[in-house]
Amino acid sequence: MTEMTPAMIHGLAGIAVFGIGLMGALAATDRLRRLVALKLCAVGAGFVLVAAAWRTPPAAPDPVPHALVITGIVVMISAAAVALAIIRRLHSLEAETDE
Amino acid sequence: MSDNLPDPMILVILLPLFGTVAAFVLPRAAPVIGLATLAAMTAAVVALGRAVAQAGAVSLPLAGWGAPLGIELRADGLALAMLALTALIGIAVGFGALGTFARARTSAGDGGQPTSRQRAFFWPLCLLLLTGMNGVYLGADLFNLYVMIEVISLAAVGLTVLGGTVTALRAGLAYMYASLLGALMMLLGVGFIYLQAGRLDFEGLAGVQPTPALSAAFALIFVGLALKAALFPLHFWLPDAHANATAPASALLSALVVKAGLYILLRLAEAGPFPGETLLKLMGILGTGAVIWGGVQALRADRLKLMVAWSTVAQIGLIFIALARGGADGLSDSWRAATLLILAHALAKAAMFLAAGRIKEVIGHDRIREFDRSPVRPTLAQFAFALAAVSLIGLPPSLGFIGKWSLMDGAMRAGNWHWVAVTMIATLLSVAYFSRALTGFLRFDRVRAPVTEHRGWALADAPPFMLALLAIGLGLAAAPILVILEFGQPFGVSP
Amino acid sequence: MLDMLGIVLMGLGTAFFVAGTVGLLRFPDVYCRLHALTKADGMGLALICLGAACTADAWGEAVRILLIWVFVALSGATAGHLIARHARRAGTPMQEGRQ
Amino acid sequence: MTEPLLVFDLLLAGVVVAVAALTLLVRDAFAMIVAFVVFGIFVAIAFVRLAAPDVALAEAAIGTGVTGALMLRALAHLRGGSLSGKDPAPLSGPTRATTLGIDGTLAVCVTVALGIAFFGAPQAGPGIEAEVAAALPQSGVAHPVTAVLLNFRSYDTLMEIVVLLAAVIVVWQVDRGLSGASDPLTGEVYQGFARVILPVAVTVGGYLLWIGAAAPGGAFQAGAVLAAVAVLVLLSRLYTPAAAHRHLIRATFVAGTVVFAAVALGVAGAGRTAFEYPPGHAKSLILLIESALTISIAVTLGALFHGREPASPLRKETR
Repeated sequence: MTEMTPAMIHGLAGIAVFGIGLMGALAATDRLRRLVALKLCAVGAGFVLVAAAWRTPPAAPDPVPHALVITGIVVMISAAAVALAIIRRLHSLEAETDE
Repeated sequence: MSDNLPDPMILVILLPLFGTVAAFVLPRAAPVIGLATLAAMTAAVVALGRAVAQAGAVSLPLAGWGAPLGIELRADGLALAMLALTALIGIAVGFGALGTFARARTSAGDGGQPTSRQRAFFWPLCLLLLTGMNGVYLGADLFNLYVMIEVISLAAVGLTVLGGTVTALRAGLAYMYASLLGALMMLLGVGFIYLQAGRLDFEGLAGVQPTPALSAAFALIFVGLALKAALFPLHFWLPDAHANATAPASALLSALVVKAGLYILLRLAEAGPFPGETLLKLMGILGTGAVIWGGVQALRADRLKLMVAWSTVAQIGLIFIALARGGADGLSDSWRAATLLILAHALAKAAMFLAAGRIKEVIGHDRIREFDRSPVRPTLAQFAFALAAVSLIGLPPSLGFIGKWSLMDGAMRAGNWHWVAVTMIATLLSVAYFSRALTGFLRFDRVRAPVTEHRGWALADAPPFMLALLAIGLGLAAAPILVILEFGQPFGVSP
Repeated sequence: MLDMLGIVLMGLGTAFFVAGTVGLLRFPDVYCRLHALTKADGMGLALICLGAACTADAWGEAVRILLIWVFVALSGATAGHLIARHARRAGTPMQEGRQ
Repeated sequence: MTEPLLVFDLLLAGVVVAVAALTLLVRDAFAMIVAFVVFGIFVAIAFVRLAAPDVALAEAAIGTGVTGALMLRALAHLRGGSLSGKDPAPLSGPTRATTLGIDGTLAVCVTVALGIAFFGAPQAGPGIEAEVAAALPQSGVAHPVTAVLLNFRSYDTLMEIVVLLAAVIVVWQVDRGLSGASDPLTGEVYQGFARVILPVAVTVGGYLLWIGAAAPGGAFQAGAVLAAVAVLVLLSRLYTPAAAHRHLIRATFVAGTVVFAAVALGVAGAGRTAFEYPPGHAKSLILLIESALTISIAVTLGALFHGREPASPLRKETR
């Protein structure tokens, strides 16, 4: 039987968050909500990496996954910014054509 | 190699990066910077090619640490062929873009961007795309590949929405979301691999025992990359995105970007316990679906660019069938057929999109039904389109023919006759949809006004024509290409 | 001794937080809720920070904890003001009988 | 492992999952973004529990703070300049129950399968912390995460900053600000707050950058704090981007990439590969790169918040 460790608990929570994000990404009709759902997926993936880095104290955690997650966070905000810019621009154009 | 110059492997990646920066900071000089960068990058590819021809597979431990602590770059024949292809297409599309963005067109009232703006932003994005593509070819670390495909996808989204119209923006956003979901699946897969193996370099994957976590990782990465490579039924984003982008952007997207996902799958198959026979069978079935669905949709498409985009879906399916054709033998031989098809498709499709762009520019529309009513004939572009179609259909001696032949030959030898049948169906369908456009080019009887032969040839006609000639002509050079692919023996010694 | 004081202060601070939360849940309109939240949390945080500073091992640590209090108080007050101001401009109604 | 902490972990994980679900379930888009920010804070706490303070800092500052600000900004645009009010009608009609059912089943199946796979994976399993620890003395910095980011896997980090550069290029290309929404209104109190907090935030940013060599912190966290400064400055109108500054701003965007890539190529030769710092110079080179990165990150994130490229008001965009 695997022991209950913080890594196990939060790792499973991360997978649940990824699942929720996946659901949202598939089902959301609204552009902004779909983006938030994708961000949830990213956080879920980050959880799995951080959980992979965890070591039973007093051992220090593996720093490599931490660095990877930081990279992932920056990549995700870049993607989010692009998506938001397209959403804004589309909204302006669609508002113009409606008038 | 001289001791003072950095290794060509890192130059191949960083040169287009410096080009991106320069073209972004100095928008007015962007075309000059872009072409100069392409020339320098090609020189680096040639230098790398010399090294690979001498030493077989070469690798470069960045920052001097080596895997698994650091990141290594690795080049062999397969990577070299893709790098050369990318440089070639980059140059052709670059010259094509000179023509496309030269005229100060007044854009339609649907929010389209002025041409000068398109030109200023095309070059940084194009060079950035090449940075990412080259990084993918040389990457040997899973997380690094994730970052690279994100570089590619942001640049690709930027190119998709370059036209600035509502349709392009909608298609771009759908593409962005699909691509992001694919990348995040890959990221989670990377997390699972780290959990199981504790390292991310390809060499480290070789010895890992298959476990549920590893299966989950490969499943996630496969689905994510299939989404990026637009494998049926995950192709939903592709037709709109590729059909609504400006011509040079479409050429890059269709010829190169979808290949990034395919290439990573190939590399994974080379490195680790992936894919199993079941997954190969699944790839074949999905590929068959893509061939049929893509073919039918291409038959129904009313616009030329949409038809070409749907044909990409079908051709991607064919490449997956090429991977699946060996059955129990895995990819030990199939990778050659798949690579040949990748090369053939890239050349022909880039030619085709550039030609389609020229046709639309000259005639003023790209509705397939009305081609035969136009009094204007963009002859050279139509000829290039036809040549590219010949290669995609797979008539000898084109490169497409060699690829398809290699596919069917291997399938027959493995006794998998059903893949031969599917390839035949694919060929018939492609004949059917391409002939819709080609007959339109050839009929003159429905034109009411006197036919104008053409409005003089432009520089922009040359790139699609050259690419189409290569798509045909390289079929004659298939033997040297296969020799290049064998450098460094990807997938081990051939059986 | 100092530790005991710290624990008592933190307990008191927690009580303020509970009061603030109850106010947030029970009060009728935006302005009242803001009032409860900013007042009670401001006091609660001050007490908790003071308590934590008492239990700190070194002077530097205590100073840092107090700095945290200063910044949170500053930003909390500003955020409260901005929310109220925005609600007022957006025309959010007040509860009957209050001015 | 003590029991109370385990209970805390279970509670925290439950809250994280619940708030994630809430984020997608609330109807109002503003409430969704607020829930998302709350979610981010809880995630940051969970990361701290997993002994990942660097990740927690980055998630709170960049993944939640700046991302939340970007989303609010976009929402204000969609709602015509104000955060309150109705959303535009959804693009397609309400999702049909069958679609929802299929999507839901798919998501649940994937999640359960992944959960089982995760449960069977080795815990506290293999990693390369031993290699990191062995190489740390030669890396030039004492903090392992910074060593990984700026020495061992510096190539990844260069490409990460390239992704950020790609984002700002695409945003400037897309966002032409034809009908730009006005900035959210701020008052005198806010102005005063901005004046007080600006120098402090700049100091904190510098501190985070400096401390990154030895303790949690570094270029990305510092950049995010300075980006918050940029957002403050933009919102309080202490600085309005002017068309004349375009070239300077572009140069700042690329500074991080250029310095990093130039150092990477410059150190190559004499038996060293690209990115391999000469012995003895590692620390100063890393600090140089990190400073450039911090400035680029801060300005880029600020520009992503601002949106369109500053244009001269006289020359109207021809459409």
